[in-house]
Amino acid sequence: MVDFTLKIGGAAGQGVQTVAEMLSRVILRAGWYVFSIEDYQSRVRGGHTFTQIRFSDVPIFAAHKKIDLLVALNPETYELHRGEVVPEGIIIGMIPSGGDSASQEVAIDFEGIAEEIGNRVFANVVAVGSILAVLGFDFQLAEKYLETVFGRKGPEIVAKNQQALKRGKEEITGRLQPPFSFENLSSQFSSRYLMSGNEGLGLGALLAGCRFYSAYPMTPSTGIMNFLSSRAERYGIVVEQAEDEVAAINMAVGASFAGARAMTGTSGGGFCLMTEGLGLAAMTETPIVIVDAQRPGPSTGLPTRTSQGDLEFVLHASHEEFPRVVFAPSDAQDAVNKVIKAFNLSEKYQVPVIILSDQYLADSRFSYPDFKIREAPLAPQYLTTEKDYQRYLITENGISPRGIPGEGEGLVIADSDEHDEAGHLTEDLTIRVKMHQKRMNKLAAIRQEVGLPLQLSGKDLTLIGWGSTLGVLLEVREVLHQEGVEAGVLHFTELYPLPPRVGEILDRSPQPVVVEANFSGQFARFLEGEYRIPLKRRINKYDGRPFLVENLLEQIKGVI
Amino acid sequence: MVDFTLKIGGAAGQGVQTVAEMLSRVILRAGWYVFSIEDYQSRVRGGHTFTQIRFSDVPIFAAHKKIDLLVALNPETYELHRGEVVPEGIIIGMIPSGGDSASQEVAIDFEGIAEEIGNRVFANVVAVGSILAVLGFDFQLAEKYLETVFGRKGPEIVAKNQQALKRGKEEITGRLQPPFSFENLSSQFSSRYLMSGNEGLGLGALLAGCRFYSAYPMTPSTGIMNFLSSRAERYGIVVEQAEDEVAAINMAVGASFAGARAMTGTSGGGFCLMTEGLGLAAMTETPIVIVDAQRPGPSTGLPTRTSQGDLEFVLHASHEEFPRVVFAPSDAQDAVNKVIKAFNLSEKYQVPVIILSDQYLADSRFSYPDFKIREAPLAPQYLTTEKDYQRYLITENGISPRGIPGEGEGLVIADSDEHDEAGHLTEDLTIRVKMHQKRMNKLAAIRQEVGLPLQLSGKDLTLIGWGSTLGVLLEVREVLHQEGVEAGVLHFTELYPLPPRVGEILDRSPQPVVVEANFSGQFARFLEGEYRIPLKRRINKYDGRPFLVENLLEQIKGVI
Amino acid sequence: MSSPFDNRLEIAWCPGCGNFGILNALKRSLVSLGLEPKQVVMVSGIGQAAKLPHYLQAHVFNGLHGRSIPVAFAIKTVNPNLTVIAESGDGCMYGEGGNHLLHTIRRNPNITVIVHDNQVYGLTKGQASPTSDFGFRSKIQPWGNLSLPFQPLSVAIAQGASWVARAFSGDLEGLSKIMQEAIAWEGFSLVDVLQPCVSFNRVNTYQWYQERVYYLEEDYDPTDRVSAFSRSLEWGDRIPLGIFYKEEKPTYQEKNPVFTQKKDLIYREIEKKDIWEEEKSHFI
Amino acid sequence: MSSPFDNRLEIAWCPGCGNFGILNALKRSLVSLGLEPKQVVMVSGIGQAAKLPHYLQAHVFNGLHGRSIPVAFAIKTVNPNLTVIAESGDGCMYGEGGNHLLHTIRRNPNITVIVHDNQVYGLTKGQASPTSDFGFRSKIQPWGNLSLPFQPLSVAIAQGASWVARAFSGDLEGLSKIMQEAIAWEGFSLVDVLQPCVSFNRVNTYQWYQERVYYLEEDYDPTDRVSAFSRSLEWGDRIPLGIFYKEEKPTYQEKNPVFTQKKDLIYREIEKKDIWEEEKSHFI
Ligand SMILES: Cc1ncc(C[n+]2csc(CCOP(=O)(O)OP(=O)(O)O)c2C)c(N)n1
Ligand SMILES: Cc1ncc(C[n+]2csc(CCOP(=O)(O)OP(=O)(O)O)c2C)c(N)n1
Ligand code: SF4
Ligand code: SF4
Ligand SMILES: [Mg+2]
Ligand SMILES: [Mg+2]
Repeated sequence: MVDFTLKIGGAAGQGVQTVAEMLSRVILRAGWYVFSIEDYQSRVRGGHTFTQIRFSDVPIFAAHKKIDLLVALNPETYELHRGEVVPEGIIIGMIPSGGDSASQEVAIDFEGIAEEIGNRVFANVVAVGSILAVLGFDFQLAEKYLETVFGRKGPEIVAKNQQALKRGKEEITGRLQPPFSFENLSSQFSSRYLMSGNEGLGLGALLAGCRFYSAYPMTPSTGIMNFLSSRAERYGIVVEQAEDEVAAINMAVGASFAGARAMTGTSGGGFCLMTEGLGLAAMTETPIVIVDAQRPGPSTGLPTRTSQGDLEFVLHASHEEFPRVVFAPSDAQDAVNKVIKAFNLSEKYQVPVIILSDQYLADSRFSYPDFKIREAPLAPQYLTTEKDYQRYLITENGISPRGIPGEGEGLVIADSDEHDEAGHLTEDLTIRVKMHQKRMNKLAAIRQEVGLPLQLSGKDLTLIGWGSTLGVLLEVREVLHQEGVEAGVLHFTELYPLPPRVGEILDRSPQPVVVEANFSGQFARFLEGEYRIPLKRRINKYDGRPFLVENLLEQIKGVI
Repeated sequence: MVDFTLKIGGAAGQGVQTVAEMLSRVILRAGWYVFSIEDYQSRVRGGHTFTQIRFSDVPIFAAHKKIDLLVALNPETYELHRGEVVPEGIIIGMIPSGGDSASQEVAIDFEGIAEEIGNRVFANVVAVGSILAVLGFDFQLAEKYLETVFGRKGPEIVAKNQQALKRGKEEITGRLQPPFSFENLSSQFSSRYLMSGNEGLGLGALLAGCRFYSAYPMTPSTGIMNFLSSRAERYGIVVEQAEDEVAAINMAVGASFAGARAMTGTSGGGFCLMTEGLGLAAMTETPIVIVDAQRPGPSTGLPTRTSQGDLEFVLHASHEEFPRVVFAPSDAQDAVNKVIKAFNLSEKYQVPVIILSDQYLADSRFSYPDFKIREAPLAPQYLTTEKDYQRYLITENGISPRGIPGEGEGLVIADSDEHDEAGHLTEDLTIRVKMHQKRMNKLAAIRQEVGLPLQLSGKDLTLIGWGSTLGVLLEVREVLHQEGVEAGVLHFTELYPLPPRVGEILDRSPQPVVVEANFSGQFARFLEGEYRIPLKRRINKYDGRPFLVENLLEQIKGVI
Repeated sequence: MSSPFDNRLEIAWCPGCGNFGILNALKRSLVSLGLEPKQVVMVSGIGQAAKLPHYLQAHVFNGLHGRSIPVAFAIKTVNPNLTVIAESGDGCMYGEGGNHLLHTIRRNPNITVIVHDNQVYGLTKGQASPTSDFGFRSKIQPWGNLSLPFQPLSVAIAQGASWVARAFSGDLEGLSKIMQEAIAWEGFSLVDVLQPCVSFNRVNTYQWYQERVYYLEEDYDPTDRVSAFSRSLEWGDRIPLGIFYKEEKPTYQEKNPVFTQKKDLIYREIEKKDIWEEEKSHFI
Repeated sequence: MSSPFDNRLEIAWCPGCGNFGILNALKRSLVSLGLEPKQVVMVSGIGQAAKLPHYLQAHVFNGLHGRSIPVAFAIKTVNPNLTVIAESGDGCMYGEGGNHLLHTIRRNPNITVIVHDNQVYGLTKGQASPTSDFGFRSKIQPWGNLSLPFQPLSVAIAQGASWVARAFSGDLEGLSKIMQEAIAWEGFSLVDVLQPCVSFNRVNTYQWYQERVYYLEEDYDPTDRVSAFSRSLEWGDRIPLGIFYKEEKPTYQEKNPVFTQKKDLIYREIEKKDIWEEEKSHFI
């Protein structure tokens, strides 16, 4: 099995992400599996940023700590990361004079070369050329890539880029005993898929029939809006930048009331401002999907880092009680499916659904041999109303048939106050009790539709996790297996309401260890409360960085 | 033991509360204990509203269902409530012709009589006259009361009012075999105290040294602002009506940063809008006290009714994690003390403290033989800064000495981003970890300062409750005792963090029954999670009305 | 005068309240415009004014305090066939919801915003509202309101609102006419309605208004932004009513390419088979 | 030129950013006013502009996106001895925080609000801000911004702000002068600073501004509200800079009876023994 990690680092604005994008795409098209993570600061230029790309001939869904190839777009990258490079590893790029790493080093001035070609913008392609050369990849795919990307800018630009690619390659030739020669795994373009979490969330909305997305920019959720905006005209989606998050969620609720599938996305601070609107959706029984892309807090915290710290907040957000659904996708493909399912449940039960993302999920890119879209969007559930239509009819299953204004003869009356069946505000306490029961009772039916956690057995211990940590848990399980430890995995992506039988599953899970990216073990506490079983072994990380395979392994060994 | 309940009902705007205020005061001054509850709709005129006043020669802290005297300021009151009157009870006021109640009835047209005196405004005093006559109270105290209240409007107005009082009395004389003749329990003005929950919360703030109160009006919290405004000029408190709740909490945080003890108050919907500011206070470690006066939701819900539905929300409100304190006072006197303690803990630990009130607590009036102010305000905890002052110095106990701008030579730098010891924003992940630990570790120290729940033993069952339900739990316990059932009470007013040893207390509590005013038993769930013991017996009420003694008794019998 | 917009819900306003005039005028203008209840969506916030939608026949979204405008914007956007009116109190629209007013003006959706401007918080019992006069006394401002009044017309004109008017709830005729024109206007229209609150506003009474209000002159030119601004500042002994400003501008619907490309109502086009087939190539 | 306000934190702005000009001008004006760092409180929100307080010596409250103004208001109220400046980006002040601007103007606290108006959301990478030109393209507005720009000066003048100016970060001299006057002004002052964003705003560049900006004439009368409004609408080929409007009005401190009665700083008077003794009688 091939398993290679390269890290490209530089200052913000230098093009780390451009290099990574091109490289990932080329490696992917050569038939490899790719997994990448992004690390950046809350600034636009300068500072330090990196992308870490791992590729393999088997599917991979986690990041490693050890680096095989370090690409330094600036000298700072060398200083910061050379310690992570394995002894047999290679470092290329802006190496301060007389680099002292134990690894093989090739100093290359990407920008200098680019200037020779005519413009500093070519530096990124020069870097790609060098990297591909180090790896021993065939250059055809890269050339093709440049053609498609720069084709519409004219043949001259394409030629210049191809020249840059070549120059990058030449910097390596002869200067390095190339230890690698990764081949194309398939002779033609493969059908591997590469997708970031944010793209997955956006694509899910697209496929679910989302017609209205209103949001206020906030890292790390903004990518969802970028994605949907890029598709808005083609598919007829209104994407509106709201003046604040309060407007964003109220717009989404209004749009849904009028018949459009609606979503909004934000991060914790923005979600705070949406909590009143969340209750509005619940009380008016208006379907809505909300993405909360977590980052470390409290408050502004570390705006570009990752966290799983909002779980308890979204479980209880907004005053008083109402049914809701909370999902936390594990990866891009799961994100697509979870968002479709979110829209479906929201539409069917007329409840708000919250999707917990995080910076790690949002910005990471996942690759798949085949892309499985398991969920199908539900047909619209609103009816054509009759004259005497009652929006909040009390029915046996708690679901009042939903009408929308303009479709039928009836009037649709929705109210954030407690209301009667017609929708008019009431202070009748008997009606209040019935309405509150009607709403709350939906939870039992929803519970039947929630998927069970992923269960992999292991007699020695059970790794319990949720959301974006799936990949690292699976890989850690494998490593432990090789070391003779049989670790089970119990991983949740559908968090609330929990489906029936989870208690039993927990009961027969040996030595549970709950792994999550927050201080106090919110998911562990949640399970403890639901099932009254102690979950004292916990691994918590709250430095804003994702779990890396090696670190997590160590921590697990520390608690078992 | 005397135990008498009277209910005064009418349309909003008719003066129910004026009658109740005067009556309570007079009965109190006659040496009796008084407990009253308010029930009103979300409107200004019309509809239906009532006040229920209970008095006794022993302290009382709960309301009964059965009415001894019904005072109908309008015919609707008669229709709505005559069924609640005990057989030996009396009904006076606007009785529709040919009232058919089994009780003794005296039809009196209070407004008609008032008009005879010269103005409809006297109707309320006429009613008071009649009521006092029914009860057989001496009129001296009432006359005195009128003198103090109307004295500054001149002797003529006083005389008119006294005439109204007399006319009210005359309506009873001879028309009713007065079954009651309650005497003054002391010959001079007694020193009983009468205070509403909102007054208690406001007074607590006053005594704690609150110097800045910013809020946006929202029932049932507005009374706190009314109280503080009435004292603002006298004691030098800035009371500012904010443009919205977001501004309200940010103002309070700013005021506290600058050195003033600051508080804000709202209800659930407004609290939603404050959650981001709550996190800001936590991250900047700025002391602040927030009152959330609960009412039934979700969303606008029943704006003038009561609920205990926000517990889980306030426990987890705002994204990510930080230490906080949550109190829920049981009555007016407790409110005074809890608010002082809230300010003290907030100041000492530089954490936000949330006070959970509810409409029942806010609007009810409690009487005391003596008023015990147990908590003393902490002296200001800020220091005079030195030149190299560091706001977020990492210290052993997690508390960084607090400076405020302008007091000393140092600069005070606060940041909602993760920050270094100086207060400047940082992306250094090692500092992040230290700062997050520093903040979170304060929780352990706070836990040591939290009071234990009130524990009353009882071998047959244990009534568990929190906040405003204390009075009714205590009374129900007594009634059960009389019926041969030994019920214990375990009542919490300091909810989070829970003090050490609660687990043990729970363990030895026989047959726990958790009583709370919400749908799903949030406090029960909270205890289940913390101590992993099942609390399956629950009594939940969510119709917006407070627990009444008789109803609760019945419900308890239903679960044991 | 009965109308298809009448309904029978008990009205919870105080007898004599200026809200009744607004309700009547609104029903009248809807009838005049030949609209049917099922074509009209009333969106409101929370407050006394915000109860209005329940008192007529129409679709209703009675949402959160301060948040009617974003909801109305979205409803109109999703279904442009509907006539969408956001209405609420001055506290709701100018206080809690001030930011939405500011920014929705910039989008110019074809909705009408009607503000019941009683210069007080009615439902919460009498606190100063954004438009309360300086010095207005209440339980929480016993020393009198310290803020200068919010200037709804001036601000709307400053923001470039496409249609701005002030009316008085005591003049049914004039109010109906203004409302009718506001609703018919293609673009964002704001009607600030002076509305006596008989329970809590003892300053700005019917009489107070009646002694001061007058209509802008016949020859007043509502297309001049600067003079509109200048007239909007007039307040005190004389308070002008009428249409202060109008300027035709493309509506949100006209500007958004989604609507120029899609002809049916956007929400109807849910079933996009094969989106994934179209999308696939982007992820390879 | 070194000043007591210099500090050594690494500046995270892009090279060439207009923010540098604002920082330099601010330090200069603080020096000119004879202020010391410990007398100055800088309050900001979140964004590129909002990082500024960390780059000079002063007290800092770097709070939430959009919420600097209420914080600044409260700090000034609690301690009137401090010079309090709220500064942040256009998105922060006019977008998320629009409502606070509107209502704080009404209170007229003696604070200064400085807006780094780069007509774009910088920190979140280039979305349209409230002041972006109509048609401004970004990743989330590939079809171009559909909203008309927010009018900060016109709105502030409409609301009756006591002091309103526009400046340009490319003119250190002019900017410093305006800032200095703004800070010295007794009452609410707003400075909208045109600030090129070299990374995301390719439309409103240094050159674009330089070709258009000019100072209001020497004989321009900043006390006439209507002409101030009229000039505030000027935008396009020519963009006026300078003090558009000023009007002396009592500040919040002067209006609030708490301050006329209490002489010391309110927060210092915590120990009120015997309040309970004074209060008791109300509850008997
Ligand atoms: C978020 C939030 N804050 C506060 C309230 C309480 N509240 C209800 S109505 C109202 C003010 C009503 O004033 P206005 O909007 O002028 O309407 P009016 O009653 O005068 O018609 C307030 C503050 C609320 N419902 N929601
Ligand atoms: C409640 C909330 N919403 C969104 C954000 C994300 N955010 C940070 S800065 C910013 C915009 C910055 O634009 P601007 O205020 O114009 O400042 P600039 O970066 O252009 O100087 C946004 C949307 C946030 N921090 N908080
Ligand atoms: S309180 Fe005022 S606004 Fe509300 S209904 Fe009564 S009179 Fe009208
Ligand atoms: S992104 Fe723009 S505003 Fe922000 S620092 Fe860079 S140039 Fe300046
Ligand atoms: Mg009002
Ligand atoms: Mg900006």
